[in-house]
Amino acid sequence: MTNEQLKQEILRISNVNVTKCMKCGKCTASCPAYDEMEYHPHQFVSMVNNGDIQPLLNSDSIYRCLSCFACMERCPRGVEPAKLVEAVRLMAVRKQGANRMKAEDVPCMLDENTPGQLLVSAFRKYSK
Amino acid sequence: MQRIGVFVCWCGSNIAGTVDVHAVAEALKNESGVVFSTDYQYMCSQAGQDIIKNAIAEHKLTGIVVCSCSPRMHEATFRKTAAAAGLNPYMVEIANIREQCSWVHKDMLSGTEKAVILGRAAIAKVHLNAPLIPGQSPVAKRALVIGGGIAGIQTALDIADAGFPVDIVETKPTIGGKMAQLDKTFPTLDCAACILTPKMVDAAQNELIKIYSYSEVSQVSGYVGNFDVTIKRRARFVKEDLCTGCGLCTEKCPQKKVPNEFNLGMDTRRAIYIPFAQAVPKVATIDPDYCTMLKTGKCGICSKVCTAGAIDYTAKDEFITEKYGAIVVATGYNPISMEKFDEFAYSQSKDVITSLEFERLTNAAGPTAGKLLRPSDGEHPHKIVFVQCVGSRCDSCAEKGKEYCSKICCMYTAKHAMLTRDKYPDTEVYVFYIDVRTPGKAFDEFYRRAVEEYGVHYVKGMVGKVVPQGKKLMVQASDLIDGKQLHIDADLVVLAAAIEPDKSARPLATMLTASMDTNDFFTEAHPKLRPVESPTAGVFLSGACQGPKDIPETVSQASAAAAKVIGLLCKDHLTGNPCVASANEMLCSGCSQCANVCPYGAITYSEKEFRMPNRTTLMRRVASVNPAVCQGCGACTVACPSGAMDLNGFKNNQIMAEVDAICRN
Amino acid sequence: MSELNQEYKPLIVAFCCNWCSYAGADLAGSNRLAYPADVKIIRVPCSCRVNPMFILRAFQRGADGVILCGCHPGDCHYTTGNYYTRRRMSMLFSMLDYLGIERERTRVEWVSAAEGAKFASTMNDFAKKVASLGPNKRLEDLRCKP
Amino acid sequence: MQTVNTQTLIERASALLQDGTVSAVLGWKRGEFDYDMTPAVFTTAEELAAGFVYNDFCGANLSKYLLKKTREIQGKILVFLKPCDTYSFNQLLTEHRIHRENAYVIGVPCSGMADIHSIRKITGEGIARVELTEGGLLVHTLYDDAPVAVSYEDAMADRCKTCKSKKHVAYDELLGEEGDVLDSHRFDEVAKLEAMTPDERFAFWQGELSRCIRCNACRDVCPACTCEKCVFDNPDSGVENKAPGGDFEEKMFHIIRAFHVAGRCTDCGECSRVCPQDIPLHLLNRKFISDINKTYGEYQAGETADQRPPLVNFTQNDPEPSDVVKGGHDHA
Repeated sequence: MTNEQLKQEILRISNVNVTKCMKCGKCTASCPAYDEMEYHPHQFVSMVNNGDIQPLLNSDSIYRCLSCFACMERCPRGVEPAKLVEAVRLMAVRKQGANRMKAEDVPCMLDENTPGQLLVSAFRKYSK
Repeated sequence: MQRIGVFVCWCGSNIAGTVDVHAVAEALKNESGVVFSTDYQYMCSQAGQDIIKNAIAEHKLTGIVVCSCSPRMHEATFRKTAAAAGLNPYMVEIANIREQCSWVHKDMLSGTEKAVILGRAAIAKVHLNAPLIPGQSPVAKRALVIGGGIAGIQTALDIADAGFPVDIVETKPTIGGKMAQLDKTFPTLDCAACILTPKMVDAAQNELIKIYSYSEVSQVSGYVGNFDVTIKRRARFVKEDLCTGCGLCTEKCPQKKVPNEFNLGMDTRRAIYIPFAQAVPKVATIDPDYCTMLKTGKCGICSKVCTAGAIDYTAKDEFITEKYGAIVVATGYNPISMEKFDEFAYSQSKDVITSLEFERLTNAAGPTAGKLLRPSDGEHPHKIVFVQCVGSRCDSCAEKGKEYCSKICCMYTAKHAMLTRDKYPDTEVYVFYIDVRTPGKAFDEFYRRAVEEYGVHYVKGMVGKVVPQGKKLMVQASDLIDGKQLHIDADLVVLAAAIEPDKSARPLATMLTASMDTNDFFTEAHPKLRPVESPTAGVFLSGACQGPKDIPETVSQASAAAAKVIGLLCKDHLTGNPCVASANEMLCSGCSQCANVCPYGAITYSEKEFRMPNRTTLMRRVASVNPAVCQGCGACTVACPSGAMDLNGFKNNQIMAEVDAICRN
Repeated sequence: MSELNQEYKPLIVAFCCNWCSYAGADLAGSNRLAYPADVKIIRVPCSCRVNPMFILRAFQRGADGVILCGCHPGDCHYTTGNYYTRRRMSMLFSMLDYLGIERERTRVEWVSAAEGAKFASTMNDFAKKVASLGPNKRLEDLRCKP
Repeated sequence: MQTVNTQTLIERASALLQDGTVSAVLGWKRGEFDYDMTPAVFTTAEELAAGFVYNDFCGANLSKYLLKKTREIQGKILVFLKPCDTYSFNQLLTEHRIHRENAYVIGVPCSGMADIHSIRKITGEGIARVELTEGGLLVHTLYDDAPVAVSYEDAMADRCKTCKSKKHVAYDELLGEEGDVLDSHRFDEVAKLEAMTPDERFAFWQGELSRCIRCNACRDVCPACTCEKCVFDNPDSGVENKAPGGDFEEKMFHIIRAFHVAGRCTDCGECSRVCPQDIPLHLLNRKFISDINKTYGEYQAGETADQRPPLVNFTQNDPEPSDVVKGGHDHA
């Protein structure tokens, strides 16, 4: 797919209007996973707008996002960056064999303090 | 039957080049009612106009058609010509055979054919023209200014300077408005009080200016030149004419715990109070919500200490009615509520404040006597974070804040940052911005000085959240240029809150039938060419009620509005446009469809008695149009199903006749 | 009809508001932007002055197309006139369509005083569309023809 | 079959006349035929007993009669209104054509009115007598020996088959149970026409409207057409025409009439009921109602007495005429 096609696909999945962004950075300022992420919420918006989807697909950032939706909640323009992160993640894991997590991976992560809910959520999120 | 003269202009070769003007004049001679038809090189010239005048006299013309350039060009000229020859000017119609014929068609044949048809349409219309006489209405030579901030004060001073009486209505106990609360003004840093208070005193001392403070407009009727306004003077329980403003009562009043609105609730005042030392009128006011005497009937200390005998616990609201020729709206603005912006912890911490509160904190007459101290513990802050665009530039779907840029925040934030660094060099100052907007004289230079000379840290990015932690405020923000997330332990956070029109503006607009935009700012008659007039004749706009503005802009608009008011009040009579709507009472059913679409509130209804067959009478509701208010758009004529409402100069049958003439071939 | 071999020329009535569209038409003239002479303009103070009866009357008397031009919404000289025009004409045109009358014969176009070029191109386009439909048969009143 | 009988109405009306609450009663009486119940004014209990009728042929909407009668008669007038008539009543109040204090409204339930057009479709011409029985209508014709049985359902007027509301939106007192606003399919016929090609639509309307004899019955009965003088009767209007001439005159008349009542028409269907040529005039009005609903949001004229009709209202974001005509329908 060309950059433009990738962009259109992301926009279709997310239903986000990236042109509304006024580049204030409040999303990134609100992000609790900032230090974990290579690309930050405002960069997702800008890079999607520029059709730079490939780096996002290849980045671990899409799995570091906590989906806390602080960026969506705080955005003064109603842009909803978290939906873009989600859309890129979906695009990545929908590829054949691209599941981030396999069922076999789960047991080794278990310890008595891990809530079962967390694993279920993660599994749902990181695989198709 | 009309006796119509037709005058075909060559406009040199402009028309004659593509239209056979002789043929047009000849063809139109055959139209019914045409008794004279000619052509000439330049009809608008003196010689051309003389041809028209002579023909009117010689052929006893009752109507004329000039086939020439656009009516937007010379309709007024030819109307004057007709008037000079004793013909009612509204018996003139123009057929536009230049802009809409000769200039757009290259072919002589089709051009000539079209010119004849346009001439025929104009002739058909003139047949149904009736002489119109513009209405005259007297002008009450007094102006009303609603709002006593800098906008209202400046407007009033300018109007009074031209010799006309002006009344200012202000809801607060004193005039002065927002500017009275400010410390310094950008970009010159002169003190707001030093330039405002002399103007307040001027207004108070001017014999032509009457100030109704602690009052509001409760009813408006009438129209341009003749507004009847009822003003409600709220009971202040202190006789204005007796009070000397000594302030003894405000010291002795035992009720000390009243939040002081002038300092935005950051300190307290008494139940009887004078808002600030330079208040105009300098008269005490009793706050009925807190006064023990008014609430329980037990106290009366202020009355005992008042040597002037000015206290009157039995005072009631009073209503006065006055006639005005013009009304200026200067209701100003307020910062928006920060309630919906939880992320900045405004309601959790006293040390998160708005910029207006910051003004009071740095003002020598403010709660801290001008010392910059934290509201929570009175300590000197060492790290201050300013956040710009709080509630401005928000998308409507974000459901909080405003869509527009509040315009003044960039500059006052630069001012605050600069003044802080100037007075307290040990303080670190951060300004988080999205864009720094400084279009104004010496504005950008000012902002650059804040950065370059005063070392203010301007950070491109936004604050995500503020969390109170012990004595500190943990600020999490983004620095988009460095690609960093910042965590600042600030002592004070200042929010540049968006500004919005005063809440009193909406009901006022309804009373004035003045239109507003979706943000409740008043709409201008024309955004570019008539920026200080409202579409409602006789209502003018001054200051931030029309849109966000800084002081110099407000003052220029205030003076501009004053100039417009003076221009109106100079006239003894207003000559109306006679091309206005009128209702035929015999046909009118009183259904109110027309009043629904009238943008000017020009249509009123009354019960009228009609004679019926067999000597009976019938009371029936009918519409009438106030010709002084109607602007002649014609919206009502289409809303009216019976055709009772018609528009002079563009009557239903006139337009229909034009249609018929054009289609007759 | 004797002029059978003549090229068919549609008759178009254009109602223009005094403040924007009529001025736009004047500007088209000042800039010598040509459009067909079949277009005949009637000046009205505001597009909201145009009564549906005028439009039907034009069709009845042989017009082939009727176009209404007014200020852009929000720019009305009378602040709200064209908003009413927009609703009225939306409803009227939809009704004409419902009666089986070709929808290309009616149009509303917003033309500002600065849009001389838009005025000319609109008229060219409209005239072309109407010409391609041929003479208006469905709304004309044959008794009104000579 | 109506659930309230004539006697109940007569008793209530007589009582109100008796105690002076009202000075006249606006109701129905038998006209020339069994199926012709015509509006009538009664001023005494005797008159009521002798002539007042309420049955399945009382389709006439009495609200408009108030306009003239409240001008002629001193005091309050008792008027019986069926659910759909109350919408017209409210609309007349909105337009200040009648004063609320001059009318005493008794809401009467309606289970749908019979219509002679519907019956003729079953029995053919030559109807001499109609009997209303528990089980249905018995229609005697000139040509048949035995009466033809027609069910109430089949005899019902088209407008009642797609009844929009059984709820009275204005009344002083109510006889019987209050009904609900119904989820009607009254726009189905409009949609059917919209789905046709322009040529088919033109042919349809040409066929219908060319039958018009310009008797003006539709206008005279219409509770929204209450102008003191109709624009088509006014020689100064430039569009006066009382008798039809060519094809177009009726079209102009009906289009403009529909336009004049657009946004004010409550869809009571009286125009089609009284049309002697059986032209489905309500389909013009319903087109406007349907377009208004789709384009500017649901609007029912007469729902309350203080509404602002959509054509004398606007929003800044209304769609453009070109978009509305294109199908108008994607604008939800």
